[in-house]
Amino acid sequence: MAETVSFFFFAAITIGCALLALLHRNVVNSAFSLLGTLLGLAGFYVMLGADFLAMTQVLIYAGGILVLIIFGLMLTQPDTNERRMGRILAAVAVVGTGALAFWEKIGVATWNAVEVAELGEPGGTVREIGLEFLRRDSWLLPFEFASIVLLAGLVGSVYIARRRFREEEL
Amino acid sequence: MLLDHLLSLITFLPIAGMVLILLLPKGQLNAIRWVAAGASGLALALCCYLWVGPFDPGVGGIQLRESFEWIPAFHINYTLGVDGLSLPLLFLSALIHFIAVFASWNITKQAKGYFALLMLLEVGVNGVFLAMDFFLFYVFWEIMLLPMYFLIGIWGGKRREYAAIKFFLFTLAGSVLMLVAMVAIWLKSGGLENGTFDILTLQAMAPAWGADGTLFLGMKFTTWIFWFLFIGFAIKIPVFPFHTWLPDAHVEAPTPISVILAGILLKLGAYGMLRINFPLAPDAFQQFAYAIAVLGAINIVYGAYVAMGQTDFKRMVAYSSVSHMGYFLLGAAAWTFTGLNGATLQLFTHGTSSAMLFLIVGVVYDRAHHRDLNDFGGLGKRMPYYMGLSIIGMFAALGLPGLSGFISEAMTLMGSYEVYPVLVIISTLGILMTAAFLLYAIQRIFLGKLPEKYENMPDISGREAFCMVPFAVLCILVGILPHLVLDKMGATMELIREQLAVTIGG
Amino acid sequence: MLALALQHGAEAAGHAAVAGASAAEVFGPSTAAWLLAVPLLPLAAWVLQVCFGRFLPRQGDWLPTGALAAAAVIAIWHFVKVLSVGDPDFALAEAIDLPRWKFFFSDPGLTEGLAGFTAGILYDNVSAAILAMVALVSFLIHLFSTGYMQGDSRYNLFFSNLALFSFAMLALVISDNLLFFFVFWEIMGLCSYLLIGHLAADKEKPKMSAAWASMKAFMTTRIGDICLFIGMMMMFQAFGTLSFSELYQAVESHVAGNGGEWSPWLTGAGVMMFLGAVGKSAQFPLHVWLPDAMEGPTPVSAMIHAATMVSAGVYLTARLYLMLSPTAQLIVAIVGGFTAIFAATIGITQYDIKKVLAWSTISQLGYMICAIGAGGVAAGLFHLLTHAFFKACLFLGSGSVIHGCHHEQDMRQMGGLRKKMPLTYLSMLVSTLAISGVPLFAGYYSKDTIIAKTLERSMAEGSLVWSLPFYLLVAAAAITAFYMFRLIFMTFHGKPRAHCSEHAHESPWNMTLPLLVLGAFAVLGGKVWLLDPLHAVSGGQEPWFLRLVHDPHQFVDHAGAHHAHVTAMSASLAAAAAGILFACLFYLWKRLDPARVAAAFGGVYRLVYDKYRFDELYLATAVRGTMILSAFAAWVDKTFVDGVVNNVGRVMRGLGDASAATDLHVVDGAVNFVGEATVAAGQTVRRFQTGRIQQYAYFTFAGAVVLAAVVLFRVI
Amino acid sequence: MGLSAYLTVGALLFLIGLVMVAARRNLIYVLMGLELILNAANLNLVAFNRFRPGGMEGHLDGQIGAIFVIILAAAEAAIALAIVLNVHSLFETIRPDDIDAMKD
Repeated sequence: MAETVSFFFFAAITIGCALLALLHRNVVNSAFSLLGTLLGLAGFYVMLGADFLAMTQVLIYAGGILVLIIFGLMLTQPDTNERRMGRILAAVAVVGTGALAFWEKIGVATWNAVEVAELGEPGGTVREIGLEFLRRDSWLLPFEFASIVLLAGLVGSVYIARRRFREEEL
Repeated sequence: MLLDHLLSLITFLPIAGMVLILLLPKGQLNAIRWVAAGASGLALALCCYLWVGPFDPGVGGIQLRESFEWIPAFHINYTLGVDGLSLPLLFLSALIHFIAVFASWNITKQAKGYFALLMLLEVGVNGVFLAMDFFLFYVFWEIMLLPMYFLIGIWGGKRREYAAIKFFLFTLAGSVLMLVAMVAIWLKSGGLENGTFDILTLQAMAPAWGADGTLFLGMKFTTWIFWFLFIGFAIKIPVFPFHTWLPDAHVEAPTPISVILAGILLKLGAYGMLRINFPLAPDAFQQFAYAIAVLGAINIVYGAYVAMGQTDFKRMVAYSSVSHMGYFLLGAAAWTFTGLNGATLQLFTHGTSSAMLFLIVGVVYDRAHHRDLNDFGGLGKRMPYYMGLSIIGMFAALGLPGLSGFISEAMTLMGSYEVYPVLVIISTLGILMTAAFLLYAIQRIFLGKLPEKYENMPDISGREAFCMVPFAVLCILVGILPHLVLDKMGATMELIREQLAVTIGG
Repeated sequence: MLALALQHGAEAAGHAAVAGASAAEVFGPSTAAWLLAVPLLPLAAWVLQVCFGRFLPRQGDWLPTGALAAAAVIAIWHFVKVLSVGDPDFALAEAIDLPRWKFFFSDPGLTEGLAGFTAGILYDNVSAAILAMVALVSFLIHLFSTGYMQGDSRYNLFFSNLALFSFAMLALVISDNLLFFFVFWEIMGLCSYLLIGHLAADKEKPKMSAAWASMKAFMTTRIGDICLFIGMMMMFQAFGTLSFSELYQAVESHVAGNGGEWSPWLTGAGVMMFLGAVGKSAQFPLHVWLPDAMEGPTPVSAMIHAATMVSAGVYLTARLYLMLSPTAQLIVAIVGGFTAIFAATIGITQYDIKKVLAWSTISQLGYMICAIGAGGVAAGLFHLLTHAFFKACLFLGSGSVIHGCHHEQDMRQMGGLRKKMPLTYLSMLVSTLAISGVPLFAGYYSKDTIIAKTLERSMAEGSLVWSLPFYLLVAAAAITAFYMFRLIFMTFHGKPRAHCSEHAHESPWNMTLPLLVLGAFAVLGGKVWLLDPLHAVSGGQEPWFLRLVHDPHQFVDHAGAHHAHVTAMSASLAAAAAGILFACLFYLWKRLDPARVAAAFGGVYRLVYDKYRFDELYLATAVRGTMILSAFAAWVDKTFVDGVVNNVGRVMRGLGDASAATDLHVVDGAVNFVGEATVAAGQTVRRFQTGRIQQYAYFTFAGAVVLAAVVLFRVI
Repeated sequence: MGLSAYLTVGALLFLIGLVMVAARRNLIYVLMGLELILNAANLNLVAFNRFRPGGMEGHLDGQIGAIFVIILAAAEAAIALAIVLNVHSLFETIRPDDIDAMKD
């Protein structure tokens, strides 16, 4: 019972905030609505026994990416008041029609096909994930690659975003 | 160790050269050139070693085979091998690329990219000659296409883009046809379950396919793949009426690229016919051999006549290539022992003589900056060494006995005569015309009065001579001692002919 | 001749075995090496001369000359050996083991097609005699050139080409198969090209007419060469061999198996191969190149006309004789006979001293060819031999005259040179007597035998057409005597008619010595053979050569032959006498005025003077036709893709572009269409490329929907 | 609540993200839409992992996959924002409709 309640609670937060982000005319407000979505998702993760992931979600998305986005907003000074409901509704219509066309198929494929297994109480996953990442025959190599990707992304973004035309200014 | 992977080494050594060139800074022109020369020279040295050393001319079949799985899901293997058909052509390829590096010495525009592409081209060409897996063959075939496009399109003459696009579209059309045929053959051989791309295995399976009934539009499976492959390779040779890309490409390409194009790229089509096209559709080959021989005769005579009508030196030489490649078609279509050997030798000898002719054109173009035959004259007075080398090259091309062209042409014609007497007699007209236009060219370039503007034209430099002399030596050597080359391929030709047990004509 | 052994069958085989025994004693095991040295010495000289000639003292002219001298010594030495054997059936290959060269594949196991081809040495009486002649005459020409070519801007190259020329001819003579024959035959073509065009690349004043002449020579002879090649292919395909001896055997058994009838294709093959000789020996209708070949320096003319090129054609015809069907023989004889008189008439009208000699050569070659066609192989070869000496002498003599007259070639400018150039005059006079068929001179015997042979054949055949050669040759004999003495009288007699001949001088020793040697042979080469160590050959009734070489066929019995001989002798003597008499009347005693006679003939005279306008005819038809055709082909190639591509192009254009562009550029149309279609497709697709990433997102989504539909609803 | 409930939430999030990418006229929104799409995928991954037949003990591949997605998303966001800054300095706008230099 408590699970159902919390599910709908988080679902409401997630979807609601996402819709708000989509529809709001102010970009800054949209960004903060996105924060709600991300936190709601973290709640889902907790429910699904992924405590480490939930933590990561909060830290990286809510703490990192969102800050980045807001920085981006501040640096680019976009026209903050822009909304074309027509466009959005058209997009919703297109996307929704496309999705609904398959709803039945997808529904049949997912709602009926997957049997809910007898689920045990999930334990903590932090230690386990840590081991998975560092075991040689497991995820070690992708993990290392991921760090390289991050490094490359870091260097790349610094390079791309650096100030141009320094010579001209001088 | 060296022996085990000799063929791979020969194929991929230029890649090492390419990587080195790319690592070098742009300004180090000399280093770039010497790395290119070193890589291709090393490949040539290995080819020479292969020629005299591990290659056993007594064995007809594939030798020094290297094979391992590449994409097992589709039964694609990395298989290399060499036999008497590919060895002379491989050697020719290595030699021509080596010479081409030196012929490119004066290219300074984006030299780094140029030499890197040149090395890549060599990989493609060597790979095509050595690949014994159809898929690998196709991959190398495509590898070769791209550098050529850029080499013509970037370093070419005035209408280089037009020529490059034309070349690209033509060869791409051929590649597509070949791809379709390749996939069809693969599916025929068993597809995903137990299909194969191994050329030898496919050759063994091929005769059974001939029994199949009509596939599509009233033609059998083998007929379809035969014509698909044939057109794919014919474009490269090039066979009339697919030849119009050749003169344009030649005229616009820089000299070393023309040398490679005429010397070795045209041979790829011919090689593909002997290696893949005919053996994989023997019954269709038997059925259409006469048509191919007719195309060969048309190539010989038509090419020679068109060449006679040209005033652009390079265009004339390009059409002479069209004419000379006709001998290959004629000899191959006859499928007699003599004809087949002659046709294959023709590939080799035309490789040497046409490479030389294009170098000759290059020398005079570098000095006069045009190629209009009617504007020259009397150069023999200023450039005696150049004239001597030119005469060797031109007489080798016109089939003078004692030089290489005669041996292959005589063998081709004599071998084909028993099957297609009328066509051979018609083809002899081509010999006459070849002599006519080459002599006419000699006359217009070297003899008579020297125009004043060329009073100070220098004779060929040491580098240019170095490029031409190896070909001249080969022309003379093969002309006098043809068994040096023929011995290497005799056993293979015998085997190829026996395996494809078709009788043509009688 | 080897052929004899085959013709005479078992009896001759036994005879040959006896002769072979003695021949084996005479010829040691090193013979093959010596014989190969004969052509290879000039070849080596050529290589050295090409590479180092210009750095050597005297530009290395002594190198080829010395090599030829050595070759001549070896060839004559072996010829003397052959004479000492004195067997008409002698063939070296039967006497000792000779090396054979497996040319195409060294693997002896491969024998299919050309792979089984081997080359060897053919050394019998004929090749021995001709080898010695060629080597000797070539040497003398080289020697002459050291004087004549002084001051030439490409002196070293001249000698190297001359050496290569000699090599090719010497090697050709001892080739035992058609293929190698053809190889050296063609190399000679190259040499003639280079040497006739020698002055075209001259550094001071290049002569464009020489360039045209050399090209004309090469192309004209090459037409014949290609016919020879076709004939060769026909023989190879039918009999699987190219060796002369095996071909004789094969043809004989083929004809025997056919009930003695010659198949028409065999006639065709024979005629095709003979056409090769027509080209090289400048027979009608491929004679046009030879007079133009006079553009080359005079020693080259001597080389071509006496020792090498044209002799090769006659030699080929002789070697072919046993492969020629009676019909083909008739064709050969008629071509030869017609050429003999045709060229002789032109010779009367020419004024250029070298041109007269050129037409005389064509005419004399006609004699030889005609003789061989009529079955007188020995007679034809005999004339080839004697002609080589006196024609070389005449050419070198004319060279000496030209040299003495400061490169004036027109006989109208000469006259009275007799006193100023006595040695030249003497040798040329002797040669003229020989060529005119005056008794006791070499030419008399050979020409006489030829005419007798044609008469014998016409007696045996009894048909009108077979009697033609005899009358043609007798008439030609008279004309020959006339124009040769005309040449002598105009050049050496009378008074100097121009400045150049007044200041003429005798040539140096290295030019006159060859003249005298050749003149000596012109006198002695016929009946007497002083160099012959054995009286067996030089004595007797018949000329030495006819005792050494026998005809393969005898057409009439002994009495008939005697009758023919007497008739022919009287006819040719009368013809020669008449010719000389008229020459004296016109040019020596001046009783008749040639100009008035020429005027009386008017148009005919001009036609003959213009060489019957064959040059113009060929220029208008063959040459211009080829040029137009090639220009047309080039135009077609540029504007039409014939056949497949044309149609493909049309179809594609029809589909893609209704507004058909001009009819021109259809060739490239197909290609350009592909390009245009690509561009058009690009223009259409380009509308989607708005550059707006959000639209791209829609497209992506649409694509995903389509894909999902495909997967979920199992469309495929 | 079963798997399908979570998947439904994921699907809705995905659709919202898609609309956001497609419809809003601001590059920042596009980026936020992308984040939503990635998160929707993450939710699916974690849910599948949770409802794995046989339990999730010792089998955390879904979660680990999600972690990688987050890592990549972080890198992507950093680079994408850098690009946005660059675009802004070049075009003086970040409205995707106006940035069509690639059109020709």
